[in-house]
Amino acid sequence: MLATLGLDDVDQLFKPIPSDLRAPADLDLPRPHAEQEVAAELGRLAARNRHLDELTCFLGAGVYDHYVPAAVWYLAGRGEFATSYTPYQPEMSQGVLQALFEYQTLISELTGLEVSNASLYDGASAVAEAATMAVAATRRSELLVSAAVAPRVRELLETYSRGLDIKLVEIGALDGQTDLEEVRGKASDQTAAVLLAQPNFFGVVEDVAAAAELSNGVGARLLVSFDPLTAGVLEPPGRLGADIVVGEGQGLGNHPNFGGPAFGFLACRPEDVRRLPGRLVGETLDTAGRRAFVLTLQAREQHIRREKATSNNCTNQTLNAIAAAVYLSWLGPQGLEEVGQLCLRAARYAADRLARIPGVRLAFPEQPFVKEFVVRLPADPAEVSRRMVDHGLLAGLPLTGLAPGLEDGLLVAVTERRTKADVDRLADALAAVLADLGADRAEGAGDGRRKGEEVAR
Amino acid sequence: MLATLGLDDVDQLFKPIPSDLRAPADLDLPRPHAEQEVAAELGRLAARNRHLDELTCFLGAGVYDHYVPAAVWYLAGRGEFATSYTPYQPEMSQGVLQALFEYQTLISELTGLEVSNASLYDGASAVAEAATMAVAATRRSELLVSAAVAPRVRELLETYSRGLDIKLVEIGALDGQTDLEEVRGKASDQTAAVLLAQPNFFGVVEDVAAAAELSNGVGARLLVSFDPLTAGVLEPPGRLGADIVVGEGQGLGNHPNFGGPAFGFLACRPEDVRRLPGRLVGETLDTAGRRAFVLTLQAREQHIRREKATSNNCTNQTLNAIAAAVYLSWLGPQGLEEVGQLCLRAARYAADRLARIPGVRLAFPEQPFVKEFVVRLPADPAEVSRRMVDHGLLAGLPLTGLAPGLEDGLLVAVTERRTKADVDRLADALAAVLADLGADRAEGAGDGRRKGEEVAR
Amino acid sequence: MTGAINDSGGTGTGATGNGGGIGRAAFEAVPWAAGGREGQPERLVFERSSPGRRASSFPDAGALPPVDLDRVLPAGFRRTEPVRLPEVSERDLVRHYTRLAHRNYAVDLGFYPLGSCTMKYNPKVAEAAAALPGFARLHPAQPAEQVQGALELLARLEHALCELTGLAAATFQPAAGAHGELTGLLIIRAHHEARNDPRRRVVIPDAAHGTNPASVRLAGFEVTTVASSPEGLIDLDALEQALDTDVAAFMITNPNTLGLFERNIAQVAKLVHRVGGQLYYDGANFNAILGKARPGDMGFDVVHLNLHKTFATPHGGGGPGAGPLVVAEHLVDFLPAPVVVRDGDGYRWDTDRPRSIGRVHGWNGNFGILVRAFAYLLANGGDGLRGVAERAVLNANYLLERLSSAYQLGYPSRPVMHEFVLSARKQKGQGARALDVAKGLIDRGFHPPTVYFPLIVEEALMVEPTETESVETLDSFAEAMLEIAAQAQADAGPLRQAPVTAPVGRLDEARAARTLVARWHPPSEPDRAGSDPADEGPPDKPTS
Amino acid sequence: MTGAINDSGGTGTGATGNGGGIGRAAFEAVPWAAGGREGQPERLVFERSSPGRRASSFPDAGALPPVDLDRVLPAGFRRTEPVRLPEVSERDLVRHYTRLAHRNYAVDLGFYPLGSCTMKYNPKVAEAAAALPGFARLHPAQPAEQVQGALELLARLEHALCELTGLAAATFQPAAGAHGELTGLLIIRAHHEARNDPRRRVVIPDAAHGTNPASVRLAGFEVTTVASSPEGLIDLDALEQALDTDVAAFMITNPNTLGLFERNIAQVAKLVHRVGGQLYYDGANFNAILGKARPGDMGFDVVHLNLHKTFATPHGGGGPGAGPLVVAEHLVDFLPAPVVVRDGDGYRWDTDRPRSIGRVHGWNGNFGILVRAFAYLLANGGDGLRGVAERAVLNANYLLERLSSAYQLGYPSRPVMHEFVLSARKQKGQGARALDVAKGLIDRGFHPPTVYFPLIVEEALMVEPTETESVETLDSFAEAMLEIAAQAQADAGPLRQAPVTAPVGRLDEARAARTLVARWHPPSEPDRAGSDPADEGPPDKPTS
Ligand SMILES: Cc1ncc(COP(=O)(O)O)c(C=O)c1O
Ligand SMILES: Cc1ncc(COP(=O)(O)O)c(C=O)c1O
Repeated sequence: MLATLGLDDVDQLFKPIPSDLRAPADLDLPRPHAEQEVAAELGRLAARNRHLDELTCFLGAGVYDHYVPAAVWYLAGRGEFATSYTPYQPEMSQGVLQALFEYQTLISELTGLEVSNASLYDGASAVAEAATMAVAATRRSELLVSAAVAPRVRELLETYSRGLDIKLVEIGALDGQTDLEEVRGKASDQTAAVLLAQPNFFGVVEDVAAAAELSNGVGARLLVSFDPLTAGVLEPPGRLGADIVVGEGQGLGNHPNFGGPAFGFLACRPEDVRRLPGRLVGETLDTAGRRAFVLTLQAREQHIRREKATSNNCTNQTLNAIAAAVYLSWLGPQGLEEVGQLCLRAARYAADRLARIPGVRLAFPEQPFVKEFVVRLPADPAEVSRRMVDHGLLAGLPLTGLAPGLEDGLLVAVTERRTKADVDRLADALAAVLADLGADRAEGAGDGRRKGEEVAR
Repeated sequence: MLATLGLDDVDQLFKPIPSDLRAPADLDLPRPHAEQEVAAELGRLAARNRHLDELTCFLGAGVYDHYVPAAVWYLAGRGEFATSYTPYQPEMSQGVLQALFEYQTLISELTGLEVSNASLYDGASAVAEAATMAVAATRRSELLVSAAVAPRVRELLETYSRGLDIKLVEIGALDGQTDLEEVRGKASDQTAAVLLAQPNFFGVVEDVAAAAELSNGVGARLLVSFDPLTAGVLEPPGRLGADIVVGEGQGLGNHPNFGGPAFGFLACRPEDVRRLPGRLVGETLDTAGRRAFVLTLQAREQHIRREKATSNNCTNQTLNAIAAAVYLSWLGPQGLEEVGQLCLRAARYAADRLARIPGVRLAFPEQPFVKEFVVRLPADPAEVSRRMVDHGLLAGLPLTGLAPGLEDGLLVAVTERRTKADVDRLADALAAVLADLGADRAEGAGDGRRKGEEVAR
Repeated sequence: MTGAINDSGGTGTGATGNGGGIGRAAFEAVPWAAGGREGQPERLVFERSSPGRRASSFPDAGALPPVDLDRVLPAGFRRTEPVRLPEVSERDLVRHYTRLAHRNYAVDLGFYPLGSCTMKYNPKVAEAAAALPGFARLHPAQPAEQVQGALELLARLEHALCELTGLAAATFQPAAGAHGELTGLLIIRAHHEARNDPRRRVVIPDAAHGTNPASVRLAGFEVTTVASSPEGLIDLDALEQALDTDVAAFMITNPNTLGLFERNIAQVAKLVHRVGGQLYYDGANFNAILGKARPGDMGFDVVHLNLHKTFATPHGGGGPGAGPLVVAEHLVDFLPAPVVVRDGDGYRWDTDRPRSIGRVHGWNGNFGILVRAFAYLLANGGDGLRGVAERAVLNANYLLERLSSAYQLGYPSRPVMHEFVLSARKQKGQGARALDVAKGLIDRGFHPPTVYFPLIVEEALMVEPTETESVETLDSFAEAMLEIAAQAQADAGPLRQAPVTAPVGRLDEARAARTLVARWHPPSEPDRAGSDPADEGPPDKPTS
Repeated sequence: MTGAINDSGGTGTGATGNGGGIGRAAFEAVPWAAGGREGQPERLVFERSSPGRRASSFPDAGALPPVDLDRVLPAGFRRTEPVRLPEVSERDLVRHYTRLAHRNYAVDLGFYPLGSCTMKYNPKVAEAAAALPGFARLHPAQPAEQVQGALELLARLEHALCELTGLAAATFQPAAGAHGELTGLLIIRAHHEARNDPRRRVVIPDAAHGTNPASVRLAGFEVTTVASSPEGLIDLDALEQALDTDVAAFMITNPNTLGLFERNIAQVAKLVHRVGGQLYYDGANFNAILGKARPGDMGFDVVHLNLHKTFATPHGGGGPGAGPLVVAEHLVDFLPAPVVVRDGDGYRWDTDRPRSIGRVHGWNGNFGILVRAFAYLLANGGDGLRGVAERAVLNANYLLERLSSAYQLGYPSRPVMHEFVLSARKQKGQGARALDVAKGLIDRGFHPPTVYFPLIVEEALMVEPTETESVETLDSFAEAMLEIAAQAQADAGPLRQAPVTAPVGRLDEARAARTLVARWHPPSEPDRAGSDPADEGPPDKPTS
């Protein structure tokens, strides 16, 4: 090849780089490793982590230990999907395009809204994209954000809002639920949108219909960040009046992956489709009149509209979205309902068992929940969680520092993978740990039903 | 569907089964398990085994911890290969057929013989198939079997010989190597074949060329059971005069799998092809004159020749053979040589290190070996191995009861996966274990070079 | 050499641009037209080879003390020339095998009604289980205390197989059905010998699978074949005639290879046992009666099961499978050693089996397949397995009903069980043989049934839909079959040219046998195998 | 419901045998002719649905105490109608997606020279590593002491990226390149604001990728575009004109999107820094200079890397990727919190970062992609990475040499670095636009280059071969390109009809936008989206 180019050293091709800009030869980089050495070193690092096949997981807070069926990555992991890129050439990319078209349909069904894009980075950034859409659609700039939206998501919104012309106004939570009276008070003709999570960060089910009425009343959009795995028991927000529904797709066939890759989804009404961020697949015909699929409405996107694009997304999370499509088709309507019912039953059983432990009580005993809930502990939740690991358990997320007024809170998630025996083990271990800490005799012991106070203001 | 058949209960289709032959309703079988329960239960069982990602493996004896490259099962595990069957319909099975044709070529190269079949059950049964071939080819019935062939293989030959008209005559091993003088003495015009292993059970390299001369001298076939992973350093037996070369293919890209599935290979000279057992793929043309592949010489096989077939094989180990083909193509000629060299160097280093431990000595210090060797221990090898597990090590195979005269022997295998640090850990742990057992002060300590006596008679 | 994953080698070779034609480009290009007359074959991996290129990498041997080869390995033992493995990158490998995969039909792609082979869908949870390091990375010589999970799995699977067959104990050493047959026959031999009553003959029906007679011979017996009755069942008179005290065993499948249940089986067992013979059950067709009836209750003494069929483990392009053997109480002592036994709270290998026939496998059989079978057992449970048999039988009868207008049934008995054998007799008269019907199906996107087996049906088409296929699939297949029948009636010519849409057209099988080329050679070397026209086999070869 | 893996549902529905035509059969059949005019599409998964059929199974909820829904969940909150997910078996699913896979081109199948996207071969050891439960099954909220291996990996990868870029510290939160751009620009904004010097404008070249201006806007800046010089480089005069103290940053790639190295980069840095601006490096083209030159040494302050490009992680049909951001010392405090820091013998998350811009990802970014990138780093090592750049640049120049007789170079400067941009200007005159050349390549079995990008080249064909392709592949591709050029010269008509061998023919993209159908509806329901013809986008859409 060099001969064809009339060269004798490949370095000659680098002559456009001024010699004083050449990299030093002694960069501190690893030596080349043989494949078996790569496998051994990565195996060593992996073995230094305690993972969810070893520890029984009651930790959630947005990423859940739902079951990932064997067929999902058997299929999504195929080289034809995994090693292709954005289907710019549709004639040779019908596999990815059709899978995404099916994905869009499935998300539309789960959210109750007509149009879904083909995935976003994650659930948190999807919220920011939805906010951008709402601001553009209403030409208003105020966003009423429930304090019962996950702190991580609110942090991200804060970051994004630095660049966007968005003013974030916090709405408090009362007894773990967004204070809709406060929404009523603060909503105005400045309000671009109201943002809720369903269920919210504390696991509490929100009254989406009421929130929709309030938002619509002032001409604002209602944005809901929705846990799609609850769609078997909860009415999809889109059917209750939400205008844009987003969410974290991890639970849909994706492993926790230490937080990524998973994907964010976003669905909206047809009216808002021109403001949709990201890729969108549409149906069309080929020259022979056969149905086929293609990226469409690309004039929204950065590669055409550049600084006027609806978002800057290019590479997204397609493969994770395809995995979600496989998962949802695996699930079927009955499966979705069963997952929801199993989570609900197991979570309620867990709440019951835990609340009976001396000193432990539910933070919001009167509120509806479907898979996650907060307990107050008579000892430091972080310390308790640490000790629970010795029992092979990830007990939940300590809320210390995350939710004012819930310093003693532990957020416990219960998925369909958790059996009655797992829950019993959790309760027994918690009782034992608290006894060890001498906390079972603390004030409030036995009073598992005391009404939670206002939190997260 | 029932309506189409004019039935209202599927059980009506079972009426040909007399009612007194119906199975009882209360069979003691598991209840149906949901997929997540299947995964959990299998995960529980798997976790009750100590596997080779946890323990550093110096155990071999026919199944070795060679590195399995990631590409091998990524490819061989594809559904198009894994969920197809014997390529009876070649026009829609070119993938499997071509992969097997390539496999046959690769085995031919490794063994030094022209024709390879498309796999057999395992290395041990391949030896029996080779014996059957030799008996048929020579119309003689005596098989001279080296005592340095693995005991398991000899046991299997014994079993198979009950049905076949084969008389097994054992040839002793002298200083760990087949006693060729004894072969010379026992070979006659009754001898159908002589059987050796290369390297043999003790890891010792045999003189195949000399054995071939002796066999040919009496018109017998020389059968060699060959470790294909040594082909980078050892001359292939076919080139040294062996007539039929068989072996265990596990090391070629297959995981140990607790002994299976892996595969056996068998290669022979063109003269013997009509007696070849199992499937054979040949090249041909299609109607358009394109090169294509097809099962051929099927008149040897059970489905055509029935009781006169060369063997009863039908289902074989195709997928494992395909994995071997991927592995060997991954390896390439340089890789094969490097594996061989790494095993050789690491094994020699290990032998050196171990022989320096007080009380430990090489069983056959004068004999050539390339990846496996026997040490004699000053304590019960099984007890020592058990204690080595506490150091995270599988030290080797205790020979107690397996090889007369080597009751104190431990067979140690060292593959390319073992680093210098692994070997050092083995030696240090062995020294510590022996010290614990008080065996380091035993008789013979320090004399790591004493000449091994005759064994395995 | 270590490391770099990018394309190694080839950097220095100047491309001469030899011939700008489509030929070369087509080789590198992806064959969209995998099907059809324009389809391009995929080169052999050897033809992708380029000197110095490689996929493998290994640690530097320099970390270990050097070895003086001359000192440690006599020159005569040492490799003299490099082995001619292909020199390709990992990229080449992946593309090569991915493209080959695209040229192969499979259950993952569509319907595969290969009679007698039970090509059911293979659930993927079983694959995931078998790949767990706790199973895949176990060494077979690890002592029992390190592998308690594996032994528990074997013990529980054995228990389930005993329940399902109505027998006493099992061995997992046999790697496939035929391997199980040999094992069972050796056990029967040992049984007779232990009673000082050695026997020479094994009786099989004329409809038997080829492995049966072949195994009989390997076990040192002679084969006596009995003809089937006009109904397609065992002819009791013929059987009685064949039986005497030199008969070691009668070996059958039930349902038989016509898909018919031998309803006189109790009578058969009585006849066989009366002369001291053993009754052998070839489990290839066990899918039909899973949980519905048990060979042990019918009087069978020895049963092999094809787990790759009945227990849905993938067939791997021809294997691996697993052919465990289950036997009645009086034969337990003869099972290959070792066997798994309980030991306090755990399990151990019992090696002290003095009457054992000995090993038939180097280790513990195809353990990885057993893991898959156990996963399948758990997933279905007892109720599910019964449902498997019911749906398999329903599917077969439904499909037969849909086809019976156009194709004759080999033997007229109905209902069939899990499969049925059609005859293309009528189509043959119109100019389309069973093979042509099969190739016509390929063009219509289906794997054909087994053809030319069992031998007692002229122009046999043996159809086994299995329980995992939907009514839509059966209907589609039926429509394709009916279309072919109509085509045969109108003009059989196109069927004789089929397939035309598959990756290759019909192959010259005679040529393959006549001028045997069983491996690739570099262009510089002649092919060396050579062959014998007598070996080519009949054109109507059975395919199962 | 639990268990049975066989086909559930559908048993009771009688098949009416509706229409014996080929249509239905073709749906169930495998489309051998995936390519070509006879190719049959694969139905939507919804169209495979059959009531009551399912793949999933769950444990019996009966093991848990029952819950009175009316008591625990107000009726208004509860689902009222079942979600219309498809009802299919696992068999249906597997066949559906396997067939869809056969309708998709990929790096695993062949050459994919999509310019700017660096579609290199993805080594499989990295996939295996990322799938280890010790990585894939980590919860992101597990405390640091439980995930020391993961944190060590992040710390070591960060160190390597700092070495390679010549910068100080990194964040792994950005999930892709564009995400990194936004993060970097927000940091630049924070930097200026912290100095009480807020600025409004970011300058980019006219050849910039679309994500650059889009990110600039999202970060709250205005875009100022500067035209490239006739050489295809930054026009220093134009740049100087655009720069003032309202400029927050100048954002470029180097080599630029024409594949040319900006040799005046030191000068550029000086100009930008003189006005207090920050220099942003879009790492999409980092593959060209990996280990050969470092953005930090050139004066860049902020760099995002596209690990899915440069570090060979698979592109997943559009993602996921990873776009870590590396910054100079003076910007470290602004990185998104938390960051991994050493802590004694181990590592911990540092959350106490008062000047941080805050999170840009819900958790730790696309960790699984980082595992793959780390595996790639180890495999290649420092030497290997340098070799990557060298071979990438050699491949590009070699391929350019082979094509330059038939296609014009967009800008005449040579040597190019890792990619080059041709113009199909000449072919357009003959009747074949860049798009037609691209479609002609599909028929010849190759993925086309990026077309219509960068915007400053008329009829652009942007070719990036990457280092992982062999000379044989480059030659094959060149021959296909030359054949197309010859075809255009002779008669461009067939190219305008291309592709004819792909799974589908050329698509009506305008129709898709005009009558937006963005999801499937049951036949009984009308499509509800509707659309606006203005949204359809230009026919010469950039593809990268
Ligand atoms: C009836 C019958 N018996 C025996 C066998 C042999 O089983 P295997 O292929 O597992 O050796 C088969 C398999 O094809 C068969 O169909
Ligand atoms: C030059 C350039 N910049 C930025 C990007 C955006 O990167 P990503 O797709 O990872 O968001 C791309 C990717 O296509 C690119 O080519």
